[in-house]
Amino acid sequence: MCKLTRLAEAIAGIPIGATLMIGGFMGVGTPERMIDEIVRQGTGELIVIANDTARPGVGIGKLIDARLVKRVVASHIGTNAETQRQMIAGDIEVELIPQGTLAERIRSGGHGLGGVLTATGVGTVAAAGKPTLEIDGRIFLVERPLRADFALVAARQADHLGNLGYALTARNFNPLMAMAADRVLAEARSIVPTGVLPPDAVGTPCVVVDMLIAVEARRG
Amino acid sequence: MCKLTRLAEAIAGIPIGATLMIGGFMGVGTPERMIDEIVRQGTGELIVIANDTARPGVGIGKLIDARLVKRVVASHIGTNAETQRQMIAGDIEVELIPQGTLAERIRSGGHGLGGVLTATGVGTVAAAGKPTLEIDGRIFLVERPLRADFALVAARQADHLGNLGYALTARNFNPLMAMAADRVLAEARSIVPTGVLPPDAVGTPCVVVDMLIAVEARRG
Amino acid sequence: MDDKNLIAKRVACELSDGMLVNLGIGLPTLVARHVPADIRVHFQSENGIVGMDSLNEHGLAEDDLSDAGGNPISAVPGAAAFDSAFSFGLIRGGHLDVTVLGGLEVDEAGLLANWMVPGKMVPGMGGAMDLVTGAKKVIVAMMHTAKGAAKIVPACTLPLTSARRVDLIVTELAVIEPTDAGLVLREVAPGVTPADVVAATTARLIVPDNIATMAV
Amino acid sequence: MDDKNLIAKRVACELSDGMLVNLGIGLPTLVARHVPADIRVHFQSENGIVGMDSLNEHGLAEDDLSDAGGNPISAVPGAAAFDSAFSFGLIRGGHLDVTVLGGLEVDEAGLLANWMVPGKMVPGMGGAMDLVTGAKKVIVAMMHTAKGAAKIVPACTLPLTSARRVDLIVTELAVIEPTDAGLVLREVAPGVTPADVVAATTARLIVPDNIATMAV
Repeated sequence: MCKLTRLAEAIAGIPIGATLMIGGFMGVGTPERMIDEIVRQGTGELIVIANDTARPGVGIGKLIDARLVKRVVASHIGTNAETQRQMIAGDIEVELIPQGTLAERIRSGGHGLGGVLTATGVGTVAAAGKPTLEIDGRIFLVERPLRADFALVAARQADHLGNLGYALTARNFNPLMAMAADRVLAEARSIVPTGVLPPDAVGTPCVVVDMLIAVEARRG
Repeated sequence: MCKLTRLAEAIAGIPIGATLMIGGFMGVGTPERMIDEIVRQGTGELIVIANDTARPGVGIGKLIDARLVKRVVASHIGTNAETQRQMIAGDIEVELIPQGTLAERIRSGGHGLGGVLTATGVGTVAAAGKPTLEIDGRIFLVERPLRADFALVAARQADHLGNLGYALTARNFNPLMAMAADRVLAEARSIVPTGVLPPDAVGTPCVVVDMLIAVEARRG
Repeated sequence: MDDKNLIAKRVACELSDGMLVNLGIGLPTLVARHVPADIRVHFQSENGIVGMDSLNEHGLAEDDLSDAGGNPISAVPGAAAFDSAFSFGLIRGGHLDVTVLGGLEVDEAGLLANWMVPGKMVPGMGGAMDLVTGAKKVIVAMMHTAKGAAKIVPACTLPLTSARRVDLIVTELAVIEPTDAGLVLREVAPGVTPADVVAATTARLIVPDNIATMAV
Repeated sequence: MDDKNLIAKRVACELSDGMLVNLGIGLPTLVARHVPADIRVHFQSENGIVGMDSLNEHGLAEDDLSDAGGNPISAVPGAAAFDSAFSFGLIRGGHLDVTVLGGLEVDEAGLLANWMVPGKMVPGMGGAMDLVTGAKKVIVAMMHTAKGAAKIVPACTLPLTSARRVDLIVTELAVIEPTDAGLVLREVAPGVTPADVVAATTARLIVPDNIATMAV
């Protein structure tokens, strides 16, 4: 089963209005090629679940610049004045979630758990409308699992089967999101033959990856 | 802060009746040197949280053989007839937990979550006495976090700071347990200078490891 | 072909290219031998690997690589290793296409009991409860009877593994599909009649007019 | 020494050998410069690393290694990288010894507001809510006032970061400890009197007889 897909074809499969999880943290570990192609194809009204919207012109910021996003679910948008501008203008809806809760809600969606019990946010506006549970005398919020139609993830290396290996802080939300979407699209800086990536270096096993974006030839 | 500790001294710090999480799966990835030393010191009435009790003479089975365990919390004991014998004789108490729930309860204890919401066990004897929560029309058990006084973990490699790197299926419960105990004792097949283990190969960061068992000299 | 390999071969027909599959210990492990050569199936061992393979050469056993029974295994190129929480995330999160497990009893509601016999055998559920609750497709692969006693029964007398109905039961006599209406006899083994299957089964079986012969 | 480095140097006195420490962006990052040479502190960046270091040489920036602000960093030998769920497991699970954060307001109950100004600035809480709720010790490092207005106030007017009381407030004027009884003035900066601190604070301050001078 070959998962290798041309960039344009992979992105063409994303409908207008789709919910996307996009890996990366301030543009580090973000699937830039897929984002550029979404901008090129102009797929709009997207719901984006991501840690942040980076900065204008960087990573997810490019989707914001192109006005392709109608709703953002993130832990912060403070580094992107354009996101804030569109939010204040009422053009984009923003839901803010504490970063650890966001990570755990995505993990929960990908791991088949009913949600997350966290003390983070108790007694703050982040608790508004959320059920709580008392366990051993301590109050926890019941935070729901998050899933998406598509996860767009970036890896340092992939192998021909679609196993993904991450590097340093470019890992961040990528392996969590790769578990939590109906379709998982991965791009990697390099694609190596199967067997080159040792089993302990695989951060996302190939079985959850649906499409691996083909590398453009540089030679010849 | 040097964490290197002689085996006998590290184990001498475990009091009678302590609750221990012990890594490994059927003896694979189990800290054998620490187990042998507990047997030598005869530290008894232990509560052991582990996936299984392996087989007589193997891994955690050695603690069972030596009658040092009063209570086992595990996902199965079917491979160890001695555990079953002691259980039937009323000498050892056994609590059985579905393997995925056990893993997640330990993770929850180590990650500061209030517990786990899982559908596993609903409608079975594993649900007895446990609260449930309905989320989106589906019933989940509320499973409590697990923690221990000590975690005894085994790694393939450690570095001088106490960072741990695991290999293949010897990983199993080790990195989860290393987060979920008041004191974490680690043994490794080899201890390498700091910097030899690359950041992406560290499964447990040194900051959660309290003691690293010294390697016995083989030369000289 | 012996009974157990017949069962395994029939189960293998349910697998297709790219699937993630978990085989329980005992009979289900035989399924790996019967996977058609033209498809690639990824076998998970719940102790922490996708891409497990059997170890056929002596002298290559590695202390840190084993199956869920603790026995040495090999790994295919492209295997991936991970901890127990992630392993059950694959199982619970809907990423596991097929789990094949043994059974002590399956009942008319399609419910499985396979982890304990009160007062006799209390091995523990291991990963079975997560596997049956979480896998996309649950196949029970077992001998049709145990010492002459039916294992496909009106209602399980043993503690259940899950409240989730299994998807297929494959025995040396038949292929049976649990449905909303009850247990439907889909196929019989070569040389076996529907009446033979009904006679070896205490559960009510729905016997359609057209019953195929197992393609094994 | 400028005000901000004075604050950072005083905060650094709270650190000891082997601690895991998370520094918020802005002023708190200065703390790393003032760690005594004879101790080793492990700095976490919540985007996924323990063992972060500042990158002081041009030409060594690596695309896949950054701090929580997205800026290139370096890593010390013995650093460890991990995903965001694990990173917040360290924070939420009680493994983080100290978090140092900036503040917009701290009140008499020791509660912190530092993530939004309704109608004006809605950057999002990022990791702040997890950090304040989960860290063993929470230190607020901030200028005592903002454009002349007190930041240590009777009750926060801005949305809270957590219901958990912070452990220490360090400003360019004073070190203040929130306690059950209220905010206690522990130290004043060199050349600053308790009366100066009280004058710059709208919260009620408990002023003991013996107040030390910051050892900076």
